[in-house]
Amino acid sequence: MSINLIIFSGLALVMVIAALFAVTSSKIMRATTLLLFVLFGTAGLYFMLHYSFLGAVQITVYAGGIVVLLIFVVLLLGKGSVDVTQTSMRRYMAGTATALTGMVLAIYLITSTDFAGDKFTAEDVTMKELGMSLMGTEKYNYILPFEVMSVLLLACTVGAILIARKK
Amino acid sequence: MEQSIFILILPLLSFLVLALAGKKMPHKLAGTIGTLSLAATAILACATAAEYFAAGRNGAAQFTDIMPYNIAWLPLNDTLSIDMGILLSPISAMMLIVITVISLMVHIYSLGYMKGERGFQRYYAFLSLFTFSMLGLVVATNIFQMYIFWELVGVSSYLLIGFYYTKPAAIAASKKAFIVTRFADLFFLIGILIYGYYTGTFSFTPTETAIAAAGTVLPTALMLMFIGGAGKSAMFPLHIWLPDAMEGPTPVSALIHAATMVVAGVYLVARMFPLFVVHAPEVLHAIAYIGAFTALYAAVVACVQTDIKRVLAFSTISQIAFMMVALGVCTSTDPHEGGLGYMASMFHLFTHAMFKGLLFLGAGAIIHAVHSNEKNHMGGLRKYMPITHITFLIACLAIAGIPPFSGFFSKDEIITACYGFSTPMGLFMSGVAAMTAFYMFRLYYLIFWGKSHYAEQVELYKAGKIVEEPHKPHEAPAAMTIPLVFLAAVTCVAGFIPFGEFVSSNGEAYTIHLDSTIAINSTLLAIGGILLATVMYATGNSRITRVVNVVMHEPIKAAYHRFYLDEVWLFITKKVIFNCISRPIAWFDRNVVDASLDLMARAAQRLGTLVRPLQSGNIQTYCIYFLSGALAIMLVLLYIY
Amino acid sequence: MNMLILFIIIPIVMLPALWACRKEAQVRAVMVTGSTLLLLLSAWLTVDFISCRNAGNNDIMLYTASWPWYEKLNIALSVGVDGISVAMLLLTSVIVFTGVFASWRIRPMAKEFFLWYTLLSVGVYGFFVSTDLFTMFMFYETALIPMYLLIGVWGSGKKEYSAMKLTLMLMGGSAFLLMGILGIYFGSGATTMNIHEIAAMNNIPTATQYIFFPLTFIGFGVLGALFPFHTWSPDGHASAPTSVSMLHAGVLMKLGGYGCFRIAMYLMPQAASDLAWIFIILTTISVVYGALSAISQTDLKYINAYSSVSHCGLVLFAILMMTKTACTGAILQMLSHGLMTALFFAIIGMIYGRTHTRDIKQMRGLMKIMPFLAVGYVIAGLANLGLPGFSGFVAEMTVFAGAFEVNDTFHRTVTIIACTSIVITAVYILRVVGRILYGEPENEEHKKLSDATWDERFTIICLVICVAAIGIAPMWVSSLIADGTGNVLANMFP
Amino acid sequence: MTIPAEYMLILSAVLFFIGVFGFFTRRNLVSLLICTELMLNAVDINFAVFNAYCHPDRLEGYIFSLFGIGVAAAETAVAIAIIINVYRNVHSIHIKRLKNLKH
Repeated sequence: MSINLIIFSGLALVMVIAALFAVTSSKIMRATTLLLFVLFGTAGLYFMLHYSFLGAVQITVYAGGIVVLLIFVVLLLGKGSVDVTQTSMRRYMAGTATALTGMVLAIYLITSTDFAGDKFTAEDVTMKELGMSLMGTEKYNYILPFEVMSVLLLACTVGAILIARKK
Repeated sequence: MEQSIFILILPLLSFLVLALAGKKMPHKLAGTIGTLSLAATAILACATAAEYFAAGRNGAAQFTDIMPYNIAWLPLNDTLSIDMGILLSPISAMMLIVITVISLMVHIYSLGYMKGERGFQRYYAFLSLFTFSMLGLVVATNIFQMYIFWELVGVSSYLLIGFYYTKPAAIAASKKAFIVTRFADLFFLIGILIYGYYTGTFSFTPTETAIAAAGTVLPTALMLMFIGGAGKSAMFPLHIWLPDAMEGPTPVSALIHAATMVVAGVYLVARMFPLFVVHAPEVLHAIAYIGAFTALYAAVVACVQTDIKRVLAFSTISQIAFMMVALGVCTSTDPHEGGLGYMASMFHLFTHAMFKGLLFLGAGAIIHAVHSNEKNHMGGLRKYMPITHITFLIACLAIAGIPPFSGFFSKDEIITACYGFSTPMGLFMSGVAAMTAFYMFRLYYLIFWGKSHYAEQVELYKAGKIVEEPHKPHEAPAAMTIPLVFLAAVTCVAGFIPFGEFVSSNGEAYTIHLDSTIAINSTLLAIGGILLATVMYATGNSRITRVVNVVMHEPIKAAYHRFYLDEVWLFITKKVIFNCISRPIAWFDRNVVDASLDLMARAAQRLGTLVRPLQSGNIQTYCIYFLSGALAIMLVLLYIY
Repeated sequence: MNMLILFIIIPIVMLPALWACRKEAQVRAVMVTGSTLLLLLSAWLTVDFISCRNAGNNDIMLYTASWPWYEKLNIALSVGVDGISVAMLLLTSVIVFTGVFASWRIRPMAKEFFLWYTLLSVGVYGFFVSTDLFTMFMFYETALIPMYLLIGVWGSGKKEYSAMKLTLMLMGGSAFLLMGILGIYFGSGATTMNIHEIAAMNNIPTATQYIFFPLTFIGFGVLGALFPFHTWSPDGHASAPTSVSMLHAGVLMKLGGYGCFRIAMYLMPQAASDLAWIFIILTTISVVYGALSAISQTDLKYINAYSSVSHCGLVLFAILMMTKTACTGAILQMLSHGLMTALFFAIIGMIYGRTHTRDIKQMRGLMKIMPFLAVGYVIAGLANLGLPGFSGFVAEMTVFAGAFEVNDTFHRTVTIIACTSIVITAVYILRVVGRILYGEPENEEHKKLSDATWDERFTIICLVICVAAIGIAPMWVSSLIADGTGNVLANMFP
Repeated sequence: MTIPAEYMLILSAVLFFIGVFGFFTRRNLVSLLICTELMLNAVDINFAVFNAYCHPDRLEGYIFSLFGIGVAAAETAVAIAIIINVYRNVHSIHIKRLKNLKH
């Protein structure tokens, strides 16, 4: 058992347990905090893939931005944010059944499929390479999505302000 | 003959004017318009008839039919079309005179009778409409035109019977009259359709080939047509509407339900007479038997009625039946060889129109005077109403068949014709004629003789038994007496008209000659009937009457209720048709036909309710469905590949 | 410019005009102008058509034109008229025109009412001028849909139920119809949608006809109140507002008869002659059954609705007899029934607007209170029971005479059974007349009511004139129609 | 020694379906948002993994993950704005109360 596998197992365990508690906890604050663990775990995975920039973005945007926002809103809403009512048993069962079926199906598919190749090289993507790819205009360059993304973010900002604004 | 079109146009115009603008007119003006136009029509009709008869006979010494107008009104197919036109023939010329004269008299009479009535203008409008339709009926060039005007006559009769539309009895009577005759007309229509289909024409006189083509169907068609005629002419058992029709104003009864419309059936048979007598003699004889029975039945019922108009109504039924019998007993078109009945029937139609019109108008005058139809409110009126009394007496004598009044001559011809057919028929009709004399004089005595109801009332009033001062009967105004006198005069002299010269079964001149045996016999019988009536009723409540009333209690009661035919009619219409057919059908429609469709709708709705929870609006549920669906599809795909 | 297309354009132009209106007076002005134009147009069309015929133009259809629409499916907007369509267009114009006056004081939302009303008339006009299966169907649907809103919004009583029922049943009918139309189209080789071209080819296999003739006939028959698919009619008519009842019973139900004749019978003659007996039995039942049901109804509109079932049954009955006279009679009956029943519904609506009841047991002596309406009712009644001098008589007689031309026991028997309806009609008409118009007024409230207003009088007078005109001088309209029916039948049985 | 791609994918699948499960069963808008984040996160992992294991010479998956994170951020911002607004109007963020949009 290599060290990588051990780290991965540890991360996976933490993520799954945190995720499970996050979706079942009746306290939102707790759920949000647990979500943070999942997000960190994900960042860890990215690092393991040697996608360090992605991992960094994951931590800054998700952990630094989104979770903070969530916590902020949970605090803002106070009591209203408590999940008071219990879900009906039927829905619980249906949800579990569907999720489990889906999971089993997905795992079955993943294990039974032979992916095209296992060319993992453990090389970091350089910032220059990434920057060229994001800003380039040739094939496999993504200036247009990048710009669309920026517009989307702008729209979101404006929209969020507009929606949350007091009448 | 071209002027003949105005005979139709004038009454129609007068109807339109009165119907559209009548409401704004003063009564006098409306009455004048109606009467004047009718007077003009009468003059034209007489002139036309005179011209027609003056034009003389053709080479075969027969009057020919003249058709001054005939247009294709509604083409049906290549061969058949409904025509409209004017046909002049001896009988239509005769009918023109009868209708216009009686109608004119009724118009004049109504000026007095209907004075001040609400709806006076409407009344005159309807009268004009009726006259128009009746004239159209008699001048019809073909059977379908006749049917068209037949219906119009029916509706004007309906409107006039229901003239007092606030009176429930009048409403019921008008409805009944229309529906019963309409029912009969259904057969008439089917008869016409059969006739038209097989002979290829609606004409009264189809060609020999057409008749041959129709073959055995022709008698059926003619029988069906006769049923239509029986409805209008109140033959048993379709007569039930006529007595009730007396709910209309009395002049209307005189015009429509005594003199003109009710003889339409007779006229119809006479119109089709050549076909009947040659191709369907058995139908003709059936008509004779139906007529004979009706005559007897009506006479019996007339003997016990207390409402004077009803007595007259039943006497009308009886007299029309006489005409039918006269037509029915014909065996050939030759008046000398068994075709006498045709002439006799038409003659009787003519004289009957006059004296029955007179009787009704007289009755109207009486009702006008005493404000009641019931015999109990009359009696002893001869002192108060001399003119009415005399004219009424003349009419009674005429209808009873006492020479020299017109009824004697025509009825005598009928009875001669009956004897020519068979002796039992002759004897039977003589008997009915005697009954006629009896019930008419019963009526006469009850009205004009006996103890005065007014006098009784006055006594009671003086004794303080009744509060209201009785209304004194008075003679009718001039507008009413003039028609009475005129018609009485006609009744006196009409018997001497050489009627056979104008109308006979084959169009040739026929000289009326009285068979002295029959004449004397029937006169004696009539006098016998009158004497019996005198004994029983002249002095009011005689002993014989009382005895008869006691002995014959049950039959009299049955006859008074017209042998319960009206109850049967009511039972059939109200109970059977309404409750046993119409109601169940309506129920069936709502609860079976409609319900089955509703059931389908409800089933669809149920189905909708079943799947409705799927569409709860809950996004989470949708997500579950969505994912489950996607998973299911994936599983299926996995299973397949 | 084709004259016929104007029949579609004028109402379509009226729609935005109505939309733009702000005041009720403007709405009325638009409606009166538009419907008057249509009336004049159809009058002119009639005159022009007759003069064309007199000039010796013997084409089956006059004023034909065709604009391709969707060429892959051979769909075109083809128009053309023969005597039958001309008569129907005239009828439609009269009813639309008088309907405007009958709903002169409609409240609330007069503008919206007239918008739907005009849309409805677009459908009806379009249906009568088209000669293309698809466009006919399209216009047919256009005519049906507004009915739902017109009844559902402006109706009375159980209006939602009735509107839903009516729409569902008629839509069910059009589902059949659509199948029938597709069957005809593909059965004839899918080369054209034009009914005359299909008829001329006459190549639909008999087996196909056996399937699609009943479908098409029932599809149209639902609208023509064919037993047992007539039950929408009493409820629908009872709930509909006056002018909608008029238009619906007067014109829309005629779409059924017209379609049965023009599409079902014309295009599938073999099946029509072989299967006619089934439908003859159904229509005979309609005729007698409708009349008998009417006797025991107590709601004025129900009585008239059942009477319509009876009379429209007679239309289909006559069509199925397949003789020229009977078919002419059928079209005459459509014309006559359209006018009469519109008159009836107009008057009933006016009476209802005053007394707020249609129960005949609660009304009495209306003749004294509102003589004009009462006289109108009597006239309508007399016309309905087939009094000579009114259109009903002419139509019925032509139908019966035509039906009698078929010489076999079955046809004879059903004809005689159908004939009995004229007696039954008299019974229910006179029952109502005697019950509500005659007698002394009993209800104190009713005594205060007023007689007809000028617009109501105008409506009634217009319709009475039309009914009487056909009744008094039937030859011109009869020959106009006979021209069309003759051609159709000649094509069916060459 | 590298971890097999399958392990990573299985982990992401598990995370994803945990998110799905949560999305089905939670009744609170914020919780739902958290579940959505979980699912998005799982998707991002998949992109990255496929990129790394199948086409390490290209950057589609990488960039897509990057954008995915960006979109998630945007989505969260808007969602939270909506939640706040909803709360302000109905004083609850419980989805049972949020029925006004249906009609």
